Amino acid sequence: MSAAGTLTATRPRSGRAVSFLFFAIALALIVATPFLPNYYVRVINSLLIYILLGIGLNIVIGYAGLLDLGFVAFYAVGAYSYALLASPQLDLHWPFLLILLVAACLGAVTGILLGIPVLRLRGDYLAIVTLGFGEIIRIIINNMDWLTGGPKGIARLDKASILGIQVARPIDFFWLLLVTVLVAGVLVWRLERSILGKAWAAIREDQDAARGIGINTTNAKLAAFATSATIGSIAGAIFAASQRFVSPESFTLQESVLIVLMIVIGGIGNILGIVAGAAILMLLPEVLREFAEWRILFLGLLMIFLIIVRPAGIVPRSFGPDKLIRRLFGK
Amino acid sequence: MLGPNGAGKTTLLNSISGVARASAGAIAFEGRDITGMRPEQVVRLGITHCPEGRQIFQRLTVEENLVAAHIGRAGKSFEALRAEAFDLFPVLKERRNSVASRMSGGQQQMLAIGRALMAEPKLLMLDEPSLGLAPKIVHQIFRIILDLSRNGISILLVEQNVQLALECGDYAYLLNTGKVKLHGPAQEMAEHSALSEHYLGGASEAVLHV
Amino acid sequence: MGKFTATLLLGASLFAAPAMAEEATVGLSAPLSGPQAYFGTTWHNGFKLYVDKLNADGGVNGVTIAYEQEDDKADPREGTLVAQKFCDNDKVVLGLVNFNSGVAQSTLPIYEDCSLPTMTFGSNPSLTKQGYKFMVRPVANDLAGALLPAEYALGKLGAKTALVVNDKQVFGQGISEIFAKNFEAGGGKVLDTIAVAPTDVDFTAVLAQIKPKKPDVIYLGAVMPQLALFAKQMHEQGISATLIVPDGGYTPDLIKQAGEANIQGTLVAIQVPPMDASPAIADFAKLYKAKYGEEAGPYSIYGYVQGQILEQVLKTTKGLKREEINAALHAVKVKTAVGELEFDETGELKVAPSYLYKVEGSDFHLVGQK
Amino acid sequence: MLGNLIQQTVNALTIGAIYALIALGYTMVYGVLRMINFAHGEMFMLGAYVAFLLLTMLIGDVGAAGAIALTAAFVVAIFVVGIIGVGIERVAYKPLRNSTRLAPMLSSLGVSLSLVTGIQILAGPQPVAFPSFFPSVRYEVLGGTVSSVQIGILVAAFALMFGLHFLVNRSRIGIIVRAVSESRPTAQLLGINVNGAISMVFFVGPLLGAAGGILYASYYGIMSPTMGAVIGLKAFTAAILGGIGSIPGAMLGAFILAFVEVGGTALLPVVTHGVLGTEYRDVLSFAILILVLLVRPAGILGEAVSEESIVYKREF
Amino acid sequence: MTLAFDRLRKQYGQVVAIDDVTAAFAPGLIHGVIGPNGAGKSTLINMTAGSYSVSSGSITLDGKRLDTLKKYQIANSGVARTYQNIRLFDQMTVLENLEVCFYPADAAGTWKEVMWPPYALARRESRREKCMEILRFFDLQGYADCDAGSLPYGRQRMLEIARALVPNPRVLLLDEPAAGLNHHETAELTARLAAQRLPDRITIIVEHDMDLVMSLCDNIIVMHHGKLLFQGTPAEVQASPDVQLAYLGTANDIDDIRAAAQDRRAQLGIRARRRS
Repeated sequence: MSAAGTLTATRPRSGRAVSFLFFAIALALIVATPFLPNYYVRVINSLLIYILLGIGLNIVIGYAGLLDLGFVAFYAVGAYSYALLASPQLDLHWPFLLILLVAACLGAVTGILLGIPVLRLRGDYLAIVTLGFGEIIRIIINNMDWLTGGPKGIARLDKASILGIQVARPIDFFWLLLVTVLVAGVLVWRLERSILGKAWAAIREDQDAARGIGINTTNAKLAAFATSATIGSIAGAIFAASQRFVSPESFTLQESVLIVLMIVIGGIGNILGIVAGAAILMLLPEVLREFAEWRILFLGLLMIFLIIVRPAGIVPRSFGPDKLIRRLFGK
Repeated sequence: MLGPNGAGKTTLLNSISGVARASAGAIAFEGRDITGMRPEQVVRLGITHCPEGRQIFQRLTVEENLVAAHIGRAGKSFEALRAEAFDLFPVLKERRNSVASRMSGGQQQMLAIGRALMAEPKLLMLDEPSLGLAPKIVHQIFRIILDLSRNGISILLVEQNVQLALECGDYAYLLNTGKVKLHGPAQEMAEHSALSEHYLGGASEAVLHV
Repeated sequence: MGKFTATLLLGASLFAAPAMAEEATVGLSAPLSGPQAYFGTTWHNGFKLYVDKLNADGGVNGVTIAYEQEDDKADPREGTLVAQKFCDNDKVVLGLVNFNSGVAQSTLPIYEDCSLPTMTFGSNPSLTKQGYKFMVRPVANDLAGALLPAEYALGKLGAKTALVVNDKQVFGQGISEIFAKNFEAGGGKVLDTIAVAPTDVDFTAVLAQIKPKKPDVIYLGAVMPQLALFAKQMHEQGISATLIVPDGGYTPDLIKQAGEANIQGTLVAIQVPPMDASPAIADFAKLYKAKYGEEAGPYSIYGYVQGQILEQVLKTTKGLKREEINAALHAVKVKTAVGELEFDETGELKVAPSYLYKVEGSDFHLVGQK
Repeated sequence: MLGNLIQQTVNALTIGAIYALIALGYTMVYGVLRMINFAHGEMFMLGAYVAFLLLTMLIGDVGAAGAIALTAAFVVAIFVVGIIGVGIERVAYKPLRNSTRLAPMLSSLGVSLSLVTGIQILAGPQPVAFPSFFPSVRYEVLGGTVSSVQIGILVAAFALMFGLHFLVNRSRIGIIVRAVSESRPTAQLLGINVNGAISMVFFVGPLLGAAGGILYASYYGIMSPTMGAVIGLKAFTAAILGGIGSIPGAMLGAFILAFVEVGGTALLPVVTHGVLGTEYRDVLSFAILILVLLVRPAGILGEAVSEESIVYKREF
Repeated sequence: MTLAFDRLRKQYGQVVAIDDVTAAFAPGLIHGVIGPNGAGKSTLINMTAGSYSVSSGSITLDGKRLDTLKKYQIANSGVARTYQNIRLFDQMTVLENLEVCFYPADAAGTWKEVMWPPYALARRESRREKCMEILRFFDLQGYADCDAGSLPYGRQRMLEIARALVPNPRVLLLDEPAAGLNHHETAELTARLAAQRLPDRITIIVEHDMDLVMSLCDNIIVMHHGKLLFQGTPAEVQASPDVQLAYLGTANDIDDIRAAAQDRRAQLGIRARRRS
């Protein structure tokens, strides 16, 4: 606890340099992406999807302090929403935006349904039960062949189009994802600063004391589960539309663990941290592609190293977007 | 050592036993500087801390609690020390194989003291041994403390039960808000009016001379 | 570290040596790490073996062949990234891709979008039914792979009843469904279909369910090491039905891991001819061992055959543009180590060879072919 | 019918015994450090690989290893893995002992990833055949088939569990470990070597896990670098089901899970008239886990700690 | 219209922590609860606030049962508390610790806050203003942006009381507010609590610091072994022989021990003298 406390005191000068660097890299990437070969665009898209997932999961883990290892279930709900509503599977071909809406609602509903039974549990027990839910959803998808195609998955998904504009090339998805990530990021950040966000923080810090000041912790936690699931589900729908093929293989436990790792390595409870964590865990393996298995070994060792050196993450919780903005433009 | 809750008594004991670290100053025992020593080193020197709230290992049996405190010690054999403890607290012998959590508060306190004795202390620090016990039991515990002292163990007693503490003790310190407010021979302290004020807020001196 | 240096040197050599003659680059994608790495690498090795030989002889009509090998980890997401990488690289004119049908499902649309012709290895029948114009499959699909064993069981073994077990994966489930269909079409009776989890190692509970049903044959649609585990436990639980497994079992590991005594009589269906089937294949086996220091993997011969197809394509193509290569690929008719191959309009082999082996002692013996 | 019942019971006992050996490691580490050691499944895997390596060095041809060589390799290997476990604790977890609760857990994920990949690089990713301790002899018991290997595994696993029971409940080391797990500060106050006790736990846990790994590899005849992942998750589930931190709980949880799995395979298709096949077995296991936790939030034998009696500050 | 305990009882297994306590607390007064350690004072507070369940008997506020409500509902019925071991939200700022108390009132407007920045700004401003006012009252305004966990101990105590006052509670339960405070801080606390005495507020203080209790409280309850031993004004309490006994033990006990102690001194040859 004290380790996290000392990290809050970032020295302003280096902080400013870091802020500029961070901002410059992000801006350069955004500007340069349209001119990059499609392969790089796809890598960046995949990065953006993970950032979106991280933003969603962070609400539950980082803000409300509940360890959820079954997040991938919501991702799957979104992906299969698109796959079922825009493919020859059920011969439905709904418009993309409508499906996005349906996926968001379905995500929220599953979030609440899964949340209700598990919220009495704490810490490790919550972790294993959410993990169990994630696995249950994956197994059910894998076995309901008549609906989901089972292990074969669903292929030949429709090309997405938004208000008549087709979204099919990697670069189209880049813009779609960029906008989604920015909108989700801003909304979630505002949510964190709202009164509900404060209540989440109180629950995370001391659940009993939070009840003592009149917070209905069950409702607040359900709200966290629902928002987090909504974002996960939206990410899933976009993923399905860009991949144009879904199968249960994409929604394994490892995927959930990867997202948790991203959040923790980057800086728990902080949107900027998620970006940093995603960048390390997604880009590094791509850069080191040549080294086949050695890259995974390296990643494992790097993980241990980073956690020991910075147990509270690369970007401290206190260095949020508001601070970034203040450092960049402020006094 | 007397004083209200939060006066810093437990912190002081913790600094002596090495669980907490003193920010400044020095602690000496038998002429030796023990400041900053690790708890196991302090125990080896002959200082044992019997913590507030007893803190016995609830899931261990009586005998196991005693064993846990003896492991790794030089000196007398476990059997000999155990026999001494059982002499002092016959009830422990009766219940040696029962799980500690099943025992009453008084028995647990006896176990806590018995456990502390396994390290053959020269100085025994007792933190509020009367906490939450019925007067009769408290009485019993204090007689045992006196017996221990008679056997040559120095006792540092932290206590809220002022009257008993002063009757038993030879020298007393009154701590409040982290500072020694008063100190002196126990009997002189008992007559000091400031002391009664600390406990009953301006009560008459007569209170202490029932 | 050695690998790192090698990469640096490779990079340097690419800069140092300007392309003298024409060069055609082939993109290779398969699982090179993880549990399926063995299949991916040995398959690619077969291809490299032939291509290196071609290059050493001065290429095909002056065109040398380069290859770029990437790891798709048997993961659809990695597969799409690799696919895009090949698409972006204008030098790549042909893909030799995707061992797994699941990965191929998500990469084929990408190859289609950038008009990159591929020789796809995924054997799920549905791949060729989606109208892709830039793919061919130089290997028998599961329809063929599961027909021969069904006929053999009904005809040669005189089996009346079968029990089908699958691992609920794309390949295992698909091929076992086809077996069941063929078996019933031939007059047999499928007693039950049981699914196991792809991560299962203990089949004793399932086998205890199967035992009282007393099937004549058991068809197991799964991959290694489950095939070996199942065979071993089946024998230990005292079930005497004949076990039939698909191509994943055509490896010495099957016999080693199951234990020789536990696997006798097991039938393995695969598209690969025996290594002594023809002088050409025996030749290949010798070359492979000489180059890589180990026996050829189960699919190495197909890598080799794909090299032969490529040679023919380069001989007949009008140019090295992707479209031109694609046209030549679809029109190819070539005599290879496994016989004469040509593709129909969907990219499927017109005649797909398939073989059936029986485990006898510590070896596989050919008992049927089609 | 009876034969089938006996058969399935023996099958479940065998699986349960292996689960239990691994679950014990999770539960012991949790009991002392309140930490989930995700790398524990890899101790299981390392056990098999170290034993294999020893056999290779000992007699060259592993396939021909006899019972004596195997037993020797078994004993040495589990001790080696125990020492590896202690080393890992020192390097990857000890620096994080006063950090957030999530940190050592994720560090253990890193350890797990590194170990699996390390073995994949060193020994190759594909499964390898592992020799059997004794020739597989089948006995027919009232219509059920029981193999000598199953009996061997049961005997070995129960011997180890009995050994652990003795170590924890009868030995002085056990008393120290239990004292430390109940209250680290008090143990420190009494002069108990807390680091030593923690090392002990990280020695015994991996040792049992490794033993489970060797028995498993020998029972199924193969080992692979990823064998720890699936079985580790199951054993962890078992430990939670029984009440993590409780040693009898881990064993009970392991056997319950094994019986649920076997029972699920046998009964699911029958009970649901074929609507849900054996493929839903894991759904059943998790559903039972969730139901148990809803009734007993700390597992079957776990001590339910009321929130009011312990101040729960932030967990990460 | 009061807070009332009716034959309240709390039992853990065999141990009876609170035994048939009946009492009523009138608004406008400050009530002190004193007694030796382990007498059940904190248990009373914890039961009132809903942290502990009630074994039997009832707690009512203005005729409404509290003990059947959930903890957060009790808080929202106007009961605020502090804890014996300070329980702040350590990694939230001082201001946020107070702001979050508006959650029960403002939760419904969360989405409007997220979607409509001007509304959020207005709400935040109004919350901050109210909180700053309370902070100023406790002289904590300078710490507003510090993490609560980083404050000195004495300030944390004050902050916890400040947090309890944010919803303007009907019932204020203070569990040893002066524990660990120095003399100066205790005096400061006494003054602040005296200023928070409102006509319709019921304040209950569990405390060991007799100066504070005797000077601040209008009515004092003395607990002993889970039972209500005595109730009265500070003067009455100080004069009560029962209370003196509870705190200081009976004459007989003491005599016994005294004899043993003298026996020991005699044996060891110690005279009560000043040590060098």
